[in-house]
Parts: sequence; C-alpha cells; structure tokens
Amino acid sequence: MSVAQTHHGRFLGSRTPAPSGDARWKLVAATMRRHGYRADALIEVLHAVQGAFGFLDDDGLRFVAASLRVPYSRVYGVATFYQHFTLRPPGKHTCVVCMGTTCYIKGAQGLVEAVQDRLGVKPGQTTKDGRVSLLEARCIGSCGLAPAVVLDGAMHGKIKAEDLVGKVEEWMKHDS
Amino acid sequence: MSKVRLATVWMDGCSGCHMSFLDMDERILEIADKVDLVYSPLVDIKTFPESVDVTIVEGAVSNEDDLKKAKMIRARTKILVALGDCAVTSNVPAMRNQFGTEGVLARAYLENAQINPHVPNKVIPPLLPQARPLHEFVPVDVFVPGCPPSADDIFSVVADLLAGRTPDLHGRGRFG
Amino acid sequence: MTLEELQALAEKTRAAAAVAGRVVRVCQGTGCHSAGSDTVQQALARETKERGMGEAVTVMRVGCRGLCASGPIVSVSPDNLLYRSVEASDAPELAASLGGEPLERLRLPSDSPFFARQKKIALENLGQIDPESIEDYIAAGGYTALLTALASMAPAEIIQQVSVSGLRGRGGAGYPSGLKWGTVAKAAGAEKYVVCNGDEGDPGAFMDRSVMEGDPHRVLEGMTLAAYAVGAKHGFVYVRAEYPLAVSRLRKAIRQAEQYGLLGDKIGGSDFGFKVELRLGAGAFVCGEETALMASVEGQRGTPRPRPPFPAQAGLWGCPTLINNVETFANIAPIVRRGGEWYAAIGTPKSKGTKVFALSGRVVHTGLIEVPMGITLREIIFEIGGGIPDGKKFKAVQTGGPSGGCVPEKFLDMPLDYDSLVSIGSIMGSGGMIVMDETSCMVDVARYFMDFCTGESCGKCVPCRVGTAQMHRVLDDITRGTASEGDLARLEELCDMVRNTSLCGLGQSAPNPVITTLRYFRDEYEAHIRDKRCPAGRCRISQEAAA
Amino acid sequence: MSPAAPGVVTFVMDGKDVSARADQTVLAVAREHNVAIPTLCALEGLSTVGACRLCLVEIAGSPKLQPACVLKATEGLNVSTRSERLDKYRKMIVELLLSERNHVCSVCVSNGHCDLQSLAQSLGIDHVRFPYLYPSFAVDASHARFTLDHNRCVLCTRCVRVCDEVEGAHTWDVMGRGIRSQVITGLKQPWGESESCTTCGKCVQVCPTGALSEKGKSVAEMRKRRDFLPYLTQMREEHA
Repeated sequence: MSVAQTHHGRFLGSRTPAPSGDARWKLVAATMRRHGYRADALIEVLHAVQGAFGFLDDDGLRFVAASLRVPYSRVYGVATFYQHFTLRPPGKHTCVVCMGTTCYIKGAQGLVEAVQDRLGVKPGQTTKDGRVSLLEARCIGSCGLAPAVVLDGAMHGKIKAEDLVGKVEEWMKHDS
Repeated sequence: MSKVRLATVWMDGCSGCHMSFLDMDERILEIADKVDLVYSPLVDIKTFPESVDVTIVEGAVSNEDDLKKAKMIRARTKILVALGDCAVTSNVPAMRNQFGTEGVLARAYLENAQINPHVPNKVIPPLLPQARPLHEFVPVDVFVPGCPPSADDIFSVVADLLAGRTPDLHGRGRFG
Repeated sequence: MTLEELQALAEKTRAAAAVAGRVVRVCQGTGCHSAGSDTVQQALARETKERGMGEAVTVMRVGCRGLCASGPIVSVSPDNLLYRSVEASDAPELAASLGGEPLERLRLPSDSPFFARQKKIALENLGQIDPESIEDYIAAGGYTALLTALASMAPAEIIQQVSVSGLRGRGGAGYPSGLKWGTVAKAAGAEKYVVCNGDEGDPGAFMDRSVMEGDPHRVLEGMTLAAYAVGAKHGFVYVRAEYPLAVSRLRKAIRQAEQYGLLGDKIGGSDFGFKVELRLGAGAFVCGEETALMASVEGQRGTPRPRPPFPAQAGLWGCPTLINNVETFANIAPIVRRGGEWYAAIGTPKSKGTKVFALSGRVVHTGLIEVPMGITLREIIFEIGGGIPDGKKFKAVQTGGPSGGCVPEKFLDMPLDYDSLVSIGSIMGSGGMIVMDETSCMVDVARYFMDFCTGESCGKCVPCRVGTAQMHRVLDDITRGTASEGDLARLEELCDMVRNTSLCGLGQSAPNPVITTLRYFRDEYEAHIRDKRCPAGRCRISQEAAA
Repeated sequence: MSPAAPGVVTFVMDGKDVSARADQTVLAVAREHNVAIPTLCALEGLSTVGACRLCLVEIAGSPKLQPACVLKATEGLNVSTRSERLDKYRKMIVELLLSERNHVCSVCVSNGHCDLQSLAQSLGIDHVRFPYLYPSFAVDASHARFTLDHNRCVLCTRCVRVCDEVEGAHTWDVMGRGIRSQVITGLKQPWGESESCTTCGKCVQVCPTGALSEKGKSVAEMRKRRDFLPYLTQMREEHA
C-alpha cells in the first residue's frame, strides 16, 4: 500500500511485542503490516482487533497505539467515538434490534422492551451470566423487512415480539 | 400613596441573600419607608398573605414544601423576584442532584451519623428528586444572580421595583 | 486490458450466456438473502442439474431486484417471469415449470406498476448480472466508458459531459457534480484523491448498500472516470461496517479489476493509473458529512471542521479531494458512455436524471426504486408502492432521514426534485422515503429523529451537542404530556438557533423533522400539550399529566 | 484611491473600512480594532476549531453565519460582529453551556476569573432558560499538582490542543461523542497515572473555566496565566 506514504514519512515498521501469545494477535499484526503501520489505518486496525477478540481491551489498545505510534488518548478517543466498537466483552449471544425509522414505526421499540423485560438488561448491556447482549442498531438497511433484528449475525425480518422473546429464551435455556 | 406590600421567602438556601439584603446599611431605611413587610423570615408573621406586590425568594426548590410554597406565592404575588444563585440556578443545593435523594439521605443521616442513625420521616418535608431553580416551576419576573448578590445590586433592584421601573442589572449581576 | 480486449471478452461472455438458453436469476441482496435466497439458489441449481437441464439453464446470483419485502425474488429469462417469496421447497416445482407453463402460485406480474413506472440507470445492472463476476459486468457494457474515455477523451471533456448531464450529488445536498469535479481538477496539487461516500447512515435508506452489493464495478468505474477527470491517482471507498456483504463484494471487485488491469497502473494501456482502497466506517452518522468522513478515512474521530476550505481545495491530508456518494458514481459510466445530453433529457429542468429511493414504512410494496426526477410522491407511493396497506389512511412521508422532513398529504402531487422538497422544508437526502399512516404520531416521529441526532452529534460544537439534547428533552416532555405551552416556543427558538449556528450539516439540519412536523402537524403537538392526549394513540401520556 | 498593497485587504467591519493582512482572521482583525467578539474555544497560539460558535458573524449577502476565528479577511468582505440575532444566539449558546454540566460558580476555584462566567455576565444572562441537565461527573484529583473537574468542563479542547500542539505530549483527547463527550488523559486513566503527562501545566493555564486547576487553590483563587502561549509559539516559529 502506498497511498499515504507521501504524507506520512513514518514508514518504520513496528517491533512492539503483542500483549500475549494468543494467535489472534497475528491477524491484528498482519492488518497493521498491510497498512504499513500507518497511523491513518487506526480504524482498520481496531476493526481487526474487535473482529479477532470481539471487543477492545486496554492491552489491545496499548498494543495498537504503540505499533502505529498513536497517542493512547487518541486511540481511546477514536475507539469510543464509533458505535461499532465496544470496550466490553459481548455476551455469548447477541440480539441486535434495528431502530431505523421504518423499524421504529413498525414497532421496534416494542421488540426492545419485550427483550428488555425478559432479560432484565437495557440496550447496550449483557446479562449477568454473560449469555446474551441486547443491542440497538441505528439502521441495518433492511427496511423492506421491518421490523428487523439480527440474532447472532443472522437477519430476521418482520419479526413479532413474542417470536423474538421465544428465540432469546432458547439461548437462555440451552447450554449451546 | 399606599405602601408596597413586600414579602421575602427563604427556601433551600443559606440565608446569605437575606444577610446581603440587610447589608445595604442606611439605605434599608429608605426602603422600609416605602414598604409593608407582610411576610419574611425577618419578621414574625406565620402565614403568607393573599395579595402581595413583590415577593423576593431566596433558595432553590428542593422539597415538596418548597414546591407547594412556590406555587402559592406565585398565585398571590404580582412581581416575583428570584434572589441569589440558589433561586436562580439552584447553585449549591443542586450539587446533590447527581447522587439521587436516597444516596444523599443515606450519606447525611446514616453514614455520617454518630448516634441513632435513621432517615427522618416526620416533620421534615420529603426531598424532590432534584433541587432546581425557582423558574423551572413557576414564572419568575426578576432575576438577581450572585452568591450572594451584592447589597448594591439588591438595593438597585428593589429601588427600581418600588419606583415602578423594570430592574436592569445588565453587565453587573453575575453568577457566583 | 485494452478496449479491444474488453470488447472481445464481452462478446465471449455474452456468447457463452446465449448457449444456455434460459437464465434463472436469484436475488442475493441483503433482504432476499436474509429470507434464505442462498438455499433457494442451491436448490434450484441442484434441481435443474438433476433434471438434466445443465446446459440449457443457468442458475445465477444477482443483486437487488428492489422488491425487498417479497423476497426471495427469482426471475426467469427470456420468458420474462418473476416469482416472489420463493422457498427452497418450491425448487422442484419451479424447475419443472421452466420452458413450460409458468408457476402461477408464486408469480409476480412483471408488468405491475412497481416495475413499469421505474426508469433504471444507476440500478440498470441490479438483478441482471452476477455482482461477483467482472465478466458479467463487462458483458453488460461495463468498463467500456472508462476505456473509451482513456483512449479518446481528455479529462476536461469528461467533466464537460458530467456538467452537461446536470447530475447533482445524490448524497443529499444536490451540489452540481460537474462543478465539483471542475473545482478539484483546477485545484493545484500533485496529489489528489477521489473518495466514494458509502456511509449510508440515514435510517430507512439502503440505496447505496444495494448498489455496492449488486453492482460494485459500476461504482469503481465511476470513481476511476472521476479520478482521470480530476487528476487523482488514489481513491477510497468509505463503506459502513454494518454492510459486510457490500464490503466483501467491493473487495472482490477491486481485486478483479486489478487483475484485468482496469485498476492499478497503466489502465487500459494508457499512462493513467488509479488505486482504490476500502475504508470501513464504524458506526457514526456524522461521517456522511464530508469533512468528518475525511477525518475518519485518516483514522481519526469523525468530527467535521468548518468549511471553507472545502475538500475540493483541501481535503484528505490537505490535498484536493473529490467526494461523491455511491449513487452519484453509479451514474457516471452511463453518462460518459451515452453523453451528458442523453441524461439531461430525463428529469426536471433543475434536477436531471433519475433518483433511487428506498421506499418503506406503511406502504404495500416496500423496496428499492429508481424513478425520473419530477415524478410525484403520489405516483411513487400509490402507484409504484401500491398504496397504504390495511385500509389505513396516508398521513405523511418522511424524506431525507434525520436531516429531512415529514411531507403531508397536500404535497403529494408536487413534482419531486431537490428544490421542491427544500421549498416545503424537507430535503431529497440520499433517498430514504418512509411512508406513515394514521397510526404514527408526528410528535413521536420528531422525538425519534431528535433522539437519533442527539446520539449521533459528534459533540464538537455547542449548539448541536447541547441544543439537540435540550430539544430532545422538550420533545420527550411533550410525548409524555408533561410539557407546557412555553416549551413549544422554546423548542422553536432552539430549532432556529441550532439550524443557524451549528458547525456542520448534521446540526444545521437536525431541527428539520421538528420544524416540518410543527408546520404541518401543529395540532398534534397542541393535543399533547393542552389536552394531554396523543391523537394517534401512540404516546404514553403519563398518568400524572393526564390527571 | 491607490490599490491595496500586496497581501493587504480592505473590508468592512460593522460599517467601517478596515485593512488587514490577507492571512489574518476576522477575529484577529477585530481584536486589533478593539471590536469585542465573544470567544471560548479560540486562543491565540493554538489551532482554531470553530467549535464554540460564539464568534459567529454575519456576512452581507450570505445567509450563513461564519466563525470569525476561522473566517479569513478577504477583499470586499462585509461583516457585522453584532446584531440582535447574533446577540440572541450567543446568549443561547452560553445558556446551553451553563445547562450542560454542573457549573456551581459560587464554590469554584475560578470564581471571578472564569471565561464562561464573564461571558454570561457580559451577555447579560441573569438566568438560564433551559432546564439544567445535572449530569453525573467525577472529579479527578489523582495528579500530584492539578485537579480535573469534569463538572466545569465546556469541551473547548484547549487542553487537548495545547498538550498536542505546544507541549507535544498529546496526553489529552476527547472520548465518546455528543452530549456524552468528555476529555480524557491517556486510556481514560486517572490523570496521575498517565504515562505521557509531563506535568507542564499548560492545559491548566489555558482552561477557560475551573475544570482544570492547581491543587491548593481555594474558591476564587485560581487565576490562569496564559502569556506564555503566544510567546512560545512565536519562539518556535522563529526557530523552526
């Protein structure tokens, strides 16, 4: 990649040791290498960390900061600016309710409340046993299928509150 | 010419604004000549009278008693003056707002109590969830910020009101 | 690859397709995909193979057909048949019907107004070609515009064509594209950038997603033409991370184009080179604003900065930068191929061409449509969209997302273009169009959008950061029945102030949903405040307030 | 009239002709001419961000207000630095700031020496018409010499900029977004545990309110010294 070489004299490569021997750090390191350890690749690299570990922890942020030579506070500022990044480990299962306009006028709020009542957690929280995270999305762009939810990565359209709660209850029941 | 019926009220404040009022030296005689002090912590009248020309309120609205009083005073008063930062901004009384009433009461009456720790439930009126400025509950006609407002400012405002002028502190009165 | 080689490949691909007489196209847009269209495709492939149709029938994946609510959609050509809600279990019956009587049970009339009233330019390949096959794109005439331009047009001629076409930015504000390109072309600087804004953040919008997923090469070709026109060597596509399919399709498309020499150095044997990188957004609506987007591409917090200087003068890393959105770029290749005059003949005098809309909400046919500018809202909602379901009454249509407004019934017959929408307090925006019926409370809708803007405000400037929070508070009070008359005046004052003093477009337009609902549905506000009542029966008026 | 000298422009400010260097901002020119434009985020010696919106001015012939701290002096420009509308907006902006956090002036180290407090005073704000939001914010007293009180922060980012641009440490930044934004040190660590802070104190001195203060200062005792900033930047330019 050569795009920003001209604007960023720093093409130093990095020798910052990974936080642990976890093989997933190699994936992160590969992303950094592909981007020439450029500071402007910060968001791409944070995506790589979250993709590998499911969330961003302090060790990861320090590793990325040191490798890309970006100040800690800037890394933290970027990581907390974007809604996609999370600093807390997600639950084993995730229930994302789309809160886009179309879903909203077709009753997404009711979906959130139903799950909230069942799990006792607010959007953005994970059940105490770490089993389920309830999340809200701004809009997943599946407005034709409103109201829509994403359960463990799979989209479900035109869903009813009782069906959604049913699916969430399965997660709570089974040791899957 | 009949005298102006003046009242002063002390809600959630430290009485400092009343002290500052009294601090205007011999000018207070000038005011005293023109007013009937129909209600005030400074005099021994137990009930707030029906029709009052000017009521000066010190203190934030912090408990149910304050709120009831504020509404009653407003109904019986032509010109309502919020005197000092507690009435105008809620000031120090609002510093409890971020901790919630339960936390505040526990801190005051349980954690810091030396003998017989208990939260009083008689005589003392229940706290509102937050201490808030007077104008968030009832319309206020004149604002005199300051902690406390200077005696000069208070005199100028009262003198203006007694003379039928609209008080103008522009550029003089200030929070704090 | 030269133009001759390109044409030869197109011929070869078309000839191969012609051998297979019948083509079954299975929509793999996100909507159909989530309804299981991948298993439908596998089942159809298996069935046709087992029936020995292997040579005569091709089963292929295509991009979004538009009718998302009726997915999975399957089409059969040359018979011109459309099937809806196809399930894997329908595959045997459907396969058996090929070449014979159509399967009426699942049939969707292809002359229905949903299709007949549309005019497809940006979307012309969607639903026709395999988005993961560059050969398919080339066979459909793809990259011809680029290689022809590189061989025989000067950069200024391309800008000239774009200017003549009258194309205006499809991302929202409608800035004339030719003018923007000209500014970047003229700007001094050895290094220039072309950025494609694929950060489709408006809730209720999925136009750009469908284009990136269904015809990624079209976007790349448009960007490359732009780069040649303005003198850029590097480009970025900024895509929402929430669109994983678009990301993978674009990634694949970039790789394919590089392999064919249609991206990279010496494109088409010319001296012109252009490289494209993908950059993933990470969930920030404000990054649709161009200065915020650039900050994000540079790996920073996506906060906007005051303009001027405009990106055309000082953009990415301070270099002149051309930013257009996905749909804008998708229109470029046809304009260059067929000429600006051709495009300018479509639409209205001030808004040329077509516009893609994501039609959703309380409407019978929800989905993706492309219509000529100047069409009326009534035609879109009641003819293409099939009207309001369940015998309910139309109340409003929301255009432009959180930056737009709610358009009431009295404007349904107004010809739709950039300027007419602005004149009634809304905006074209990127093309989200959400229909609401009598069950929607307009105060609640305004509160919803303000909640959105409060959460998406970057926090840099005071009016937007605190003003949206205060407006949201008032709206919340109104919907709970705890607001007073004075609150309404204060709300209007805040709208005026936030609109006029905010740093960027997000804040400047955040009051729009409130302003338009106040203008057209003031009685609903007053009912909440005075009578402590929600006319739509949607809001939960607090017991205390009602008493 | 002779043509303007190279690099010099003439424009109209509040109805009067003024001349300026072409690289000057309208704010700088206004200050040279003793025209008071309220500011909060702008500080001479730091980059401009145009964030507080207090210095917005009107430009004849344009519906858009522009921040004077960013707006460059150009030939023929016609700006108004005061108007009923601008006064109203400026007042509202300061009111919004006062409603946003817990600015209890009476018990603040900066009482009497605070930019926000004096702005409110000079704009004639005697009360805040917007409901106070009373958010919950902590005080960070972990640093040996300084205190950070988020309750009094206006998010002007002067601390962030001075630390990055002048001190070169970039200890500070902003986290979160919107109404939830807050300034942080390092990975949102306690300030005293930040590896990069040099304890130079520049952030404290440029802070317009009592959000950053020196320890040991009581109510109204914190006076900020900012003379170093133009001097430092000037010295750097000369030695660059």
